[in-house]
Amino acid sequence: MSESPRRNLPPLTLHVPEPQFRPGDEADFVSVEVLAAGVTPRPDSAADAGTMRELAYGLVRVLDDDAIAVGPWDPKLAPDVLRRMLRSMALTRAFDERMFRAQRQGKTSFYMKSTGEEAVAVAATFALDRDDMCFPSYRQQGILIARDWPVVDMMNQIYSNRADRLKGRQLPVMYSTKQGAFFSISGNLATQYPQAVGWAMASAAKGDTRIAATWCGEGSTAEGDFHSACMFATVYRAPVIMNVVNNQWAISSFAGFSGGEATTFAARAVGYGIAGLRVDGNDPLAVYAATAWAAERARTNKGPTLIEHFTYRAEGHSTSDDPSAYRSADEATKWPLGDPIARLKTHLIGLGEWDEARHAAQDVELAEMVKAAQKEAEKNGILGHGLHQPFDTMFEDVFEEMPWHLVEQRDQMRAERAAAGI
Amino acid sequence: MSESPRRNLPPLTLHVPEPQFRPGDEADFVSVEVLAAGVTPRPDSAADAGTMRELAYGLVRVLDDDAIAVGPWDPKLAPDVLRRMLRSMALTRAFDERMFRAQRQGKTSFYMKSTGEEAVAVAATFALDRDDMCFPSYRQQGILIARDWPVVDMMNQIYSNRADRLKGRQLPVMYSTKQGAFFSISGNLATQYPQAVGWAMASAAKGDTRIAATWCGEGSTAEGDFHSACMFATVYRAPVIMNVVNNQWAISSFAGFSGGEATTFAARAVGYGIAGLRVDGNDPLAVYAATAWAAERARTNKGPTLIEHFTYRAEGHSTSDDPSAYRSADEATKWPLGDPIARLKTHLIGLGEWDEARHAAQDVELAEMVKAAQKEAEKNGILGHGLHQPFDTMFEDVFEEMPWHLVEQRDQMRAERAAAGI
Amino acid sequence: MARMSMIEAINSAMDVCLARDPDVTILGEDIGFFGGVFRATAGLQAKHGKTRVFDTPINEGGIIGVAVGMAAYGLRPVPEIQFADYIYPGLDQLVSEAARLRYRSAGEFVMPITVRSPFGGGIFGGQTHSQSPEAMFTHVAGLKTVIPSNPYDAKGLLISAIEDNDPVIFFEPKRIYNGPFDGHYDRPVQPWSKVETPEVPTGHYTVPLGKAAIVREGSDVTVLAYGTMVHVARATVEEKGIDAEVIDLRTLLPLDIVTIEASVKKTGRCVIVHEATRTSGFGAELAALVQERCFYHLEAPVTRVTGFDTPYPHSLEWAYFPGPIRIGTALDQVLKG
Amino acid sequence: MARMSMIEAINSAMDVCLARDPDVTILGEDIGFFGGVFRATAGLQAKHGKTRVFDTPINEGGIIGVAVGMAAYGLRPVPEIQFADYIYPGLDQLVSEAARLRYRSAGEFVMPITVRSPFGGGIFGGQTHSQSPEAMFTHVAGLKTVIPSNPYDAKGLLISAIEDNDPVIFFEPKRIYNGPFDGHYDRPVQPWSKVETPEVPTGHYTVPLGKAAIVREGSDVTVLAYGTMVHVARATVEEKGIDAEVIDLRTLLPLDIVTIEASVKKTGRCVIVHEATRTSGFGAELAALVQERCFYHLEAPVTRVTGFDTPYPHSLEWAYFPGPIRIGTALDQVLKG
Ligand SMILES: Cc1ncc(C[n+]2csc(CCOP(=O)(O)OP(=O)(O)O)c2C)c(N)n1
Ligand SMILES: Cc1ncc(C[n+]2csc(CCOP(=O)(O)OP(=O)(O)O)c2C)c(N)n1
Ligand SMILES: [Mg+2]
Ligand SMILES: [Mg+2]
Repeated sequence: MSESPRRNLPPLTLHVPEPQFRPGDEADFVSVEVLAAGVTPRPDSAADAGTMRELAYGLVRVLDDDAIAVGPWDPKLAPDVLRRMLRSMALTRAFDERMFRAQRQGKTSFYMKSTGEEAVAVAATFALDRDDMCFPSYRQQGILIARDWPVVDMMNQIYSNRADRLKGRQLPVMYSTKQGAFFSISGNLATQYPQAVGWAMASAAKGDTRIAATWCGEGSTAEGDFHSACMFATVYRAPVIMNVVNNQWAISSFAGFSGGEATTFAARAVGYGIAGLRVDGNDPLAVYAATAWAAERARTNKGPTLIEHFTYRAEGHSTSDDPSAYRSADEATKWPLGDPIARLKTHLIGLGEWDEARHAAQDVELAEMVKAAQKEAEKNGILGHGLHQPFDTMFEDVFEEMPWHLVEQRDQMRAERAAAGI
Repeated sequence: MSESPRRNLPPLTLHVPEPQFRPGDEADFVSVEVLAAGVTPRPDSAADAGTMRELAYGLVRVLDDDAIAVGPWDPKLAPDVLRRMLRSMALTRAFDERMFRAQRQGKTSFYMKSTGEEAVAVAATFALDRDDMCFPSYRQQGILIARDWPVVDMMNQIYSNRADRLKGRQLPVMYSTKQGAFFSISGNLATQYPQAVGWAMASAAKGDTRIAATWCGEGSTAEGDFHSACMFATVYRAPVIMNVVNNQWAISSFAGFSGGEATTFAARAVGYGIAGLRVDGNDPLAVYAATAWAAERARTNKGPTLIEHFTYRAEGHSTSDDPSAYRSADEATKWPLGDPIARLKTHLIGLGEWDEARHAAQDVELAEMVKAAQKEAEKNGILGHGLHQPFDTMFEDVFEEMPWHLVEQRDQMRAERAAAGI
Repeated sequence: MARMSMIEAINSAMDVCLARDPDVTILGEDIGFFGGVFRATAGLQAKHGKTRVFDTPINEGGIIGVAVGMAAYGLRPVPEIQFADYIYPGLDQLVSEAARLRYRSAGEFVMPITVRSPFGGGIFGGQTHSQSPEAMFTHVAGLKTVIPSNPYDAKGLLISAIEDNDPVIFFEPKRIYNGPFDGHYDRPVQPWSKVETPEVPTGHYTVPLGKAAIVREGSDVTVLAYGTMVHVARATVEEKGIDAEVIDLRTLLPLDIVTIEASVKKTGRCVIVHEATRTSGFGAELAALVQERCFYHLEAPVTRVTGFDTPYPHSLEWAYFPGPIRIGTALDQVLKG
Repeated sequence: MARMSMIEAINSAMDVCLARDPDVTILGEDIGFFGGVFRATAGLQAKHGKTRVFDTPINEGGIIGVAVGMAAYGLRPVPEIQFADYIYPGLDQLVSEAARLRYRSAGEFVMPITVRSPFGGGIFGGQTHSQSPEAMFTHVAGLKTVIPSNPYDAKGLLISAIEDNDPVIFFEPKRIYNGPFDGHYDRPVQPWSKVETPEVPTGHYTVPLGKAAIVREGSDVTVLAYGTMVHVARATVEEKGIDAEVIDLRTLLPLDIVTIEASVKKTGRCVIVHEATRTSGFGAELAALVQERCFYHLEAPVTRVTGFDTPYPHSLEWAYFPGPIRIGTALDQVLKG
């Protein structure tokens, strides 16, 4: 080893990332490099991951600044499909608004909006088959809505009421439906990632044709489970789409705390020899096209794809959060990639397939529909007001058969409640 | 979503990696692409990681096929340093031979050789300062030897005898010495990785000039801790060198099970925006040069470097392993990158600074030295033959102060042994 | 001296330690600029600087892992795990590394790490914001487990934990961050400032680890509790007019066995209360110890009142929670026994 | 019928399950071509194919995590964790996911996963090849914990575990893979083929989960043990000529409380033996339960003989191990009490 005395070097310093803007600052995203729509190339979906590393540093965009579809990634969807997509995104937003308010009114304990990120869930779902299995995080309610899952059922879950299929056991928004090919959402970040890979491995091992898709936030990519998923996905070439929703914030921590200062999140794929795409997450056509490309890849045994959706969390993290305490108030409005609903709307209008009046009417219709659903759901009860599941259900489903100690505990609870007259 | 019926696609298949050769096969590494010495460029150590991603797919080599130093990475070391390096590597090998035999003779429970990989530990240590903190795996005994740590002390640990500084508590080869700037080796793979990053972060936070270095096997890069380390290293630009010793095997699993089929291990660095080097691990000059470059980078606040050392585990995983059960017997001899000791020896001879006779004499001298040290160590006892640490030591160092329950348990043990007359 | 909430007291403990010892370093998710999702670290980054109080990636294994490395360097890290429910990914670094390094290195590498984490239920947090995993940690040799029940203790114990040269897991009962809780979820909550508790010194002081507190003397039955359940248990015995001795364990490991033993030998009866699931909860260890050491004094079986052996159910939280009815029933039974 | 070692019996169980159920899938580090570091899966890949028996990356969290996904698909995965000491990185997926999914999804997603892992000491394996972490798992609602003590049970219990529709952690006492162990480490070891134990059917059969076995009837004291310690305890009582009833728990959760209760009520005394560290070990739960349910029958405190509360010490293994002297002393004491 070098036996020279310690060289005359400057002292080391610890770099602690700092976001560009804090409360009071005027946000200005000039430093965010936004590649033009249409410039990022589209390789064949069968190409080797090693031949397309640059995609991780590109930005797949279809809608240009005038919301016109351009370039090789244009999925050329029929207007009818586009309108359905628009409707699903708008419904997602209306639903979010209503449920957020319900929480504020004390009707439930918790809610999480996906405002500004609707395309990431909705457009991706449109590019998947109905029975492809989704392993989402808590911010992809758009998947269920795109699959026409009844919003009343979602609300019952949010209210933990007596019609909640999950028996009031889960925190609001932690949906689960096997029939909807939508895996039980976990409170523990990123656990769904290796699960999705395992599901995809099973599908492959069985010679099935269904693939898996999973989502997590950019902050969650820091978890060990993210790495586990990438490892198993690359080793077994699992037919899975791994979506990283880079909405710039993880509660109060900006993306720099999950490695965003050093490179893109799509670049993670490069590290594992996985195909990686970086996509304008506020461009529904780009999200659709990237997902369809990755799905094709997966279905033809070409293995996994990691997609970074570059987007922005326009609202607070959850009803427990107050973003004005840590970020500039005008970031959302200054976000250079716009709003996914507005962009698709403009696109459809540009195609002559939509207009402002229809859009306004749809907004009203959706708001009414959500309101009606809410009324319906509230008939089944709201949280903490008595119309919950029977107490005995607490002891069910821990195991397939209830072991003696749970039987005893249940009986004890019954006896105690009876004795107390409640 | 697409409502088309399931398209007429071929069934999915699960890819399960398979190594090229199995017992009985004749190994032939033509498929291993070996870049020529000198061709991989050497960027400035201050350059941005994003400008040198291609290095992860190159191969830093200094010694060419004739063991002549060529190219930009030649560290141009003085012959004296080269001789010391050679000696440390040869001593490591002699030590391994002797201790392996001691285990076979029943003098201890376990041993792990580093045969064929001596450069990865020894040459790297030569490029670090004596007080740079090392967080090794179990296969870098070469670090201690390069730092002239007494081999008797290492043997005392291997024998768990009464002179073992670690009080017989650790499995053989799990060395630890604060004075030697060598962190306690863990049985749990890759745990040392985030620890090294944390140490480096602390050094940086304190304005120190010492850096950290850590090592793990290619198999261990699959662990979540590897990801944790890379995450924290990139976010805080920690002054740390992360060495991945790609010796092709993880017990019976070839590198394909840790992602080696899809890309290089150096590429992992690219995923995090970290500088990544891929190095001929059997070329001591290349290992030295890469480490010196990474150390310079770390010391000048340019952050972490991940170095893949491309090498081969020439012997079994440990004394508990029989590699003939799962790999071709002649892989080691067919390994295209040769043996690090032989290559450095030839290089020195080529320089006119060494000769066969001196080498043979050194081998004899080192064997004698190790033998003498062994004799010395065995005076302090071997495992399971009585000369262990006093029984009471078992209860020490669990906490700084022994709590009542450990006092009681110790007293109980004393009383029971006394009553039993043992 | 000041009236502080528990969260303020915890904040103050870290503030004091940061000021006194340049090696104290705070890290965790959202704990820097923002000051933590429960505001436990509010203001500390602004006051002590970004290299001493900083946010981390969302990776609990990494948080503990780098803390181990920092401790090996010589720092005194105080990592926060945002919710105890999320500690499992960090368990290996805590159990296999931090807790063992003094032993492994025969004293050369010591681990003065204090892992803080809010735990427990009663806030409608659902399965993953309500758990009480403390028993697992008490099973790990080399780790201390500390749980305060009021602002004064919280600050004094946390300072002791940070100053301790061994790893400590410091679970904070989030239900009582802002005010104590008597178990009657349907009654209005009193903030700490409105209740009769010792004022909290603004400066440095310690409450020693390993010492329980007798929060209520009594002679008919001993109640062992910690965290939130100290208040629920105390309120219950008072409402029922039972002459119970209520002991707040404060430290689970090392346990204050002397205080427990003396009390049970005096009362001859023992009820243990915790929120965690029953089977292999810390109540099991307490019951085992009490019957081992007070066997000939016991007039009734040592009895446990705990969370049921199910995941934490969101909507049925108050049926699950070991509240006044369940504790009261157990007390009645033990007193009859 | 055949004389099998425990490792052969375990191998046979997986072989039988793979053959009977196309959804059974085995995965783990080094378990494929090589057949596992203890040979538990030898020959299974060659027989059942690479997509049903395969090696994995060294990532225990991933192994359990993908098993959860596979189970969600409909497979019946049997992951191996190479040593129980390495299970911590996989704990979150086991505790927060596998164990909770039936509950979380109200029965829609079920997790028929059997995690196999060699555990326990007595092989000079040092700190990280000797641990007995079973207590932690028994604290987790939704998880079953099974530990066999002989080849017949190992196969029958493992088949039951694999066929069970809930997650099971199946700890294999590696000290007795090849032969039983009476605790006298200085005596030669008998292979299973040389000892009197029930022959193992080569085909399918089950030993039910949740049922203990009385391996020796007796009337003076009940000894509760599992895994290796069943043999050590039995040899000890026999050498000492104590009329003890020795119960092999076989399943820790759900526990066979009926058998335990009946025995202790008969003998009036109870000694619990396990290798794991004492504090909050499973012995604590057993002691708590026994005194809760048999209080008025007990003549002496329920007593635990366990590993000491230290990490597992390499060279002092036999002083640490709860061997015949320590068990004998405890028995003498309890019989006096
Ligand atoms: C294992 C774990 N650690 C911490 C948390 C607390 N937590 C909940 S959401 C969140 C931020 C996640 O951010 P990101 O992944 O970017 O997703 P986003 O909320 O932006 O959609 C944190 C830290 C958790 N739920 N699970
Ligand atoms: C967490 C953990 N999992 C599994 C093991 C068992 N194990 C010990 S060494 C080893 C292989 C490691 O291979 P690699 O990282 O390539 O290092 P090498 O032995 O080749 O130097 C395994 C699986 C362990 N020690 N720790
Ligand atoms: Mg985010
Ligand atoms: Mg290797």
